[in-house]
Amino acid sequence: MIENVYDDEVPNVVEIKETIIETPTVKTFIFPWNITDDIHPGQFVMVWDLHNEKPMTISIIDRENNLMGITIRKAGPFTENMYDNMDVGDLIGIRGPYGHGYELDGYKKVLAVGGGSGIASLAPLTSFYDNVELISASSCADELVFNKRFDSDVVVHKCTDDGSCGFKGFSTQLAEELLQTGEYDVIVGCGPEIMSYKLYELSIKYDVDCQLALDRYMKCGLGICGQCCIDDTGLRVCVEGPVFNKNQLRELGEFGKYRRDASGSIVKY
Amino acid sequence: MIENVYDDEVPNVVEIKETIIETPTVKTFIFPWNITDDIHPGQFVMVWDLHNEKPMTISIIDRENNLMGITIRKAGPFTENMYDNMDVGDLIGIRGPYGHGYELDGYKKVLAVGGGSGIASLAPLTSFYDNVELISASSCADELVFNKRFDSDVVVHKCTDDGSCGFKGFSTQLAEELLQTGEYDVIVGCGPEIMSYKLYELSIKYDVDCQLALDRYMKCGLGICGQCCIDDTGLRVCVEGPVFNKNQLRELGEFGKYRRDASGSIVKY
Amino acid sequence: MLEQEILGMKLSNPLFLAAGILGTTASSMKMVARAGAGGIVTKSFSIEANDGYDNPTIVKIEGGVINSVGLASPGVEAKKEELKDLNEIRDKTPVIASIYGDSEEVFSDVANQTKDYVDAFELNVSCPHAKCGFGSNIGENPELTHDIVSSVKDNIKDVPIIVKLTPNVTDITEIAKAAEDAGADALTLINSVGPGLRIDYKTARPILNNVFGGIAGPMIKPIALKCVYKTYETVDIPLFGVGGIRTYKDALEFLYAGASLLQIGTSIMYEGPEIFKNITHDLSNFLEENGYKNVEEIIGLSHNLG
Amino acid sequence: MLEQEILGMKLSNPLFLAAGILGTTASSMKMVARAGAGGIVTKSFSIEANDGYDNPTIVKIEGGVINSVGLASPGVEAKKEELKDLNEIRDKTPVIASIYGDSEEVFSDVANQTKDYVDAFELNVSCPHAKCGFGSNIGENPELTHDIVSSVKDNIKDVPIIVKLTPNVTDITEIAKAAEDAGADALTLINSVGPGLRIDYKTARPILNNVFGGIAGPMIKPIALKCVYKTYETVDIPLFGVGGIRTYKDALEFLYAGASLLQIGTSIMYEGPEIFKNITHDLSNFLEENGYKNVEEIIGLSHNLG
Repeated sequence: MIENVYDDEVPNVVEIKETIIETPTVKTFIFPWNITDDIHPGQFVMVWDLHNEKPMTISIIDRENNLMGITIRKAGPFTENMYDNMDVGDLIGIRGPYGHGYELDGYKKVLAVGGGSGIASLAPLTSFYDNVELISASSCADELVFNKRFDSDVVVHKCTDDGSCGFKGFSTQLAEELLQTGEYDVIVGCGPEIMSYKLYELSIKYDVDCQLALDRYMKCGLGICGQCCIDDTGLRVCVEGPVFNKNQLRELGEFGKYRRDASGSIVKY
Repeated sequence: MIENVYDDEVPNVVEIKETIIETPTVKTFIFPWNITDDIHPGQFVMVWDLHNEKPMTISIIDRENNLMGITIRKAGPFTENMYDNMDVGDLIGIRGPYGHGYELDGYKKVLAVGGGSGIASLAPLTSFYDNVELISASSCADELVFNKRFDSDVVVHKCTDDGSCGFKGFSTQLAEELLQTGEYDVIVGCGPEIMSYKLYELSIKYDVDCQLALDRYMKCGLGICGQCCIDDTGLRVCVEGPVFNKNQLRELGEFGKYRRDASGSIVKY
Repeated sequence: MLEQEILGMKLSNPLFLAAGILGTTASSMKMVARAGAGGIVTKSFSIEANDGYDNPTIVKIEGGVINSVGLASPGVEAKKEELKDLNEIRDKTPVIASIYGDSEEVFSDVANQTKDYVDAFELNVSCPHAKCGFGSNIGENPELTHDIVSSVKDNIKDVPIIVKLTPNVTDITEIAKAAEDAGADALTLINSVGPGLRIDYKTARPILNNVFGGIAGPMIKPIALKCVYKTYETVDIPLFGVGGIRTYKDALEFLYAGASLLQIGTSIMYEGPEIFKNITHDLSNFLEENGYKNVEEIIGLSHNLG
Repeated sequence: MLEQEILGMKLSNPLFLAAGILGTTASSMKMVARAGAGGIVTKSFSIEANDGYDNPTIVKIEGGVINSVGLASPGVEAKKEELKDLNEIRDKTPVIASIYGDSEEVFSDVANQTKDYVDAFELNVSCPHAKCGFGSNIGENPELTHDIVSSVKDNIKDVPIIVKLTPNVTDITEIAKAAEDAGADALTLINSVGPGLRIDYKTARPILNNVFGGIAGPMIKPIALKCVYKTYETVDIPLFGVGGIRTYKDALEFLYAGASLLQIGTSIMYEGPEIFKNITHDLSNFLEENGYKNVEEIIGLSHNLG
């Protein structure tokens, strides 16, 4: 039983303190937030632009300065408006964090694979764990996110479809090469579901653990609207997820195959 | 600001564990209660007999056994029903404790004057403070309350109107005799308002401090219905009282003169 | 910053004591005035003295209270004395008399007997725990509401008439419009909600002696805000917002929704009478920090956003 | 201890999943069945797929949530597939389909297309955030309610029809009676309250995209209990009680007030789906400790006290 039955949890409207244009389609927003001990990489917040509201993974958890960040990719009217029109001094409403993040205690070496803006979900891991190596993948050099963010002691394998920066090819190809070394005992990932599903398959093939962040249409973020429930187990992406472990993924029949839209109708990948 | 805005505070229905016939008109009821550190002599509870509800001063605060007691005098249908019909195993609803009790820290010697069942309010003082002497007064020996309750190390001056037990005369006469010794630096009391007002006058005459428990018609016990507000300051008997100190009493123009009934109409003493 | 002049009342701040909370005696209302209230609404009274229901009449529940005091009040004769005693505070703290009745005549009679001692009347046509014929029996019905308000307006020329409405109707704006059409000078939104019911889980016995009771306190705020917002778009007269105001943030929500004035009741249970000074202080600070010159600038602001 | 047979459903316990919570997909409903629900009510659906309103649609507030999902749902074709997928649980966990529409024809059409896959229908004539013509536009009106229920009863002979009512009317018993007279086999009380409004205190902007939203959760319990208690004294058909049930004590209050069956929704937010097992466990213990042989003994008990 939880204690805060009666807490008000309407969006907390905050002023954007800093923005970073990461790529021509990706932008980071940083805002003040009380970073409590229970905020963990892989969790998300509901972001209200004072009109619409969408779930966004947390990309910056800055305990020292009490700042939080989100990193969005232009993918529709909401994110296009945020990219094009929202800047320092503008107000956004944040509620959360919600959901269940990555749990990497006890692993020897973690391979974290971020496809495009999926790296946003993984980046905070590097300040919570010291055994994480990243793959940051995108279509081309211009679209690589967080190029300048990581300390020199963080291992980042860059990867582009066209080879314009780092490994040439898909992130999953690079991941497989690295897994073949046998150094990693868990693979975590966030990105397009086709990538995530391939990572899941790799985790089976190379017999390593696996934790993947999934993305589903969300309304409440509170575990009750049912919009983000995943077949076949009915697990809620907003509560039991967004990061699922290998045992859970094995039961998710819809993973890699389909999702549901705002009405709850099935949309195939 | 208080924390428990959202607490449910409906009556807690408890089973009467023990009853004591104190006198032909006075009876004590003992029931299980979580005795927390904030429960203090002089406070009251709202007692629900599953039909009506009345404020009753707490007469037993038993931390060791987690028991609470109330002591009622037959004075109307509610108390008559409790006296005649309620016994061990019956259920009553309790909410509270409410109000502000006696504060006796820092005094050298306390004279506590209880008229009739008013001693109920004072009796718990003897387990909270070791500098309290009691006057227990009633019309006659049969009506003296708590005759067997107090340890031998508690000084109890008995007093009856007809002299059938102890001092013969009014409690206020005995109180004045004792005050004349100059041993006491505060007088506290609970009983008929005519007695209380006389004690207040004595406290002025003998220049000692004074804390008196007043009784007014109550509905909520929560400080909002306004039924127990006292002229001229509008202090709430259920929150700032029922025990008022000398500075407060000085401002209570209605003290000793009148009270208000269930409608809020003035009833003169 | 918080000053307004509304219905001829010069107000230092918009926070009135709500009807039904404290407000029986002059001394309790003076105490609230000293605590910083901008104005006072008395507890409702009528011609005759009324003991109300037996206890339990008010019990604290999750998020507020449930209450069936049943319009306990001294009759108009006794109340007149209390009102006279309030004259000394009225220049700084206007006093509104909340009155109730079961007919046009009773409302007008009570108003006539007390009109020299008050700055306005608030007609309680919305008490959810009044006996049959009183309270929400009137305010649930647009025609009855119209008739009562018209009649009082005809009889009382020089004192503003405010009508307090119940939220427990299918469409509050219909009643609001009826009251405005009948000449109401302002509306108070909302009286308590429900009514509601609580039952003891051990004995199956309803806790209130009257079984049902109106719900008040923080939990009714979203309902009150809805009523204010919708009514603001329906009528042109000023609105008092009441229902669960406990902090300056709550006050802001009501002002944005369209309330010009506010009333505070149940939250005195949590915060004490000093709630008036606290909210006044916090509200002034907020307005200043956000570059507003007067509270009037934010009244109804939610209706004018893109 | 908790078994009942009502409307032809053999129930292991009286705790149903309420409409609108989870209930979109078969897998989410199976998950709730595994968590111990005695029965399932699906999220409401109609003929066509409906995206509902834009976010924010559900926000947690003090004492519950405010919600204007707007009847988001896949159309009946897609829903039929989800319902078929539930067949495997129906022997142990009956499934009630919540359906909505804006006409007698739509209700009957949706019911006809799905009646082979459900144990009962719950007609949602009470959603407070439906678009015009749907939801509480019907349930606020006794004649409309009567017409819809009669028509569905005429068309659907062999599946029980439950009607879910809105509390946001002047007198819910009037609507309840209309539904009973039209042939309803049971009633569900209550749909969400208000609707309510919350406004951001910094920007003056209503938080919900649809401005208003129904209030659900623990704070509406006293209102729901009042509706159940009053309706129990008005009609003879079984009642589902819903509104703020979070513990076995809440469940007891509803049973005492007269609900034969219960629904749980918002409290899953606080307690998780395991709330069904927890309440079932605590309720059984309470009944046993207090010498009851079956839950039926306490249904309506508050009405039979001295």
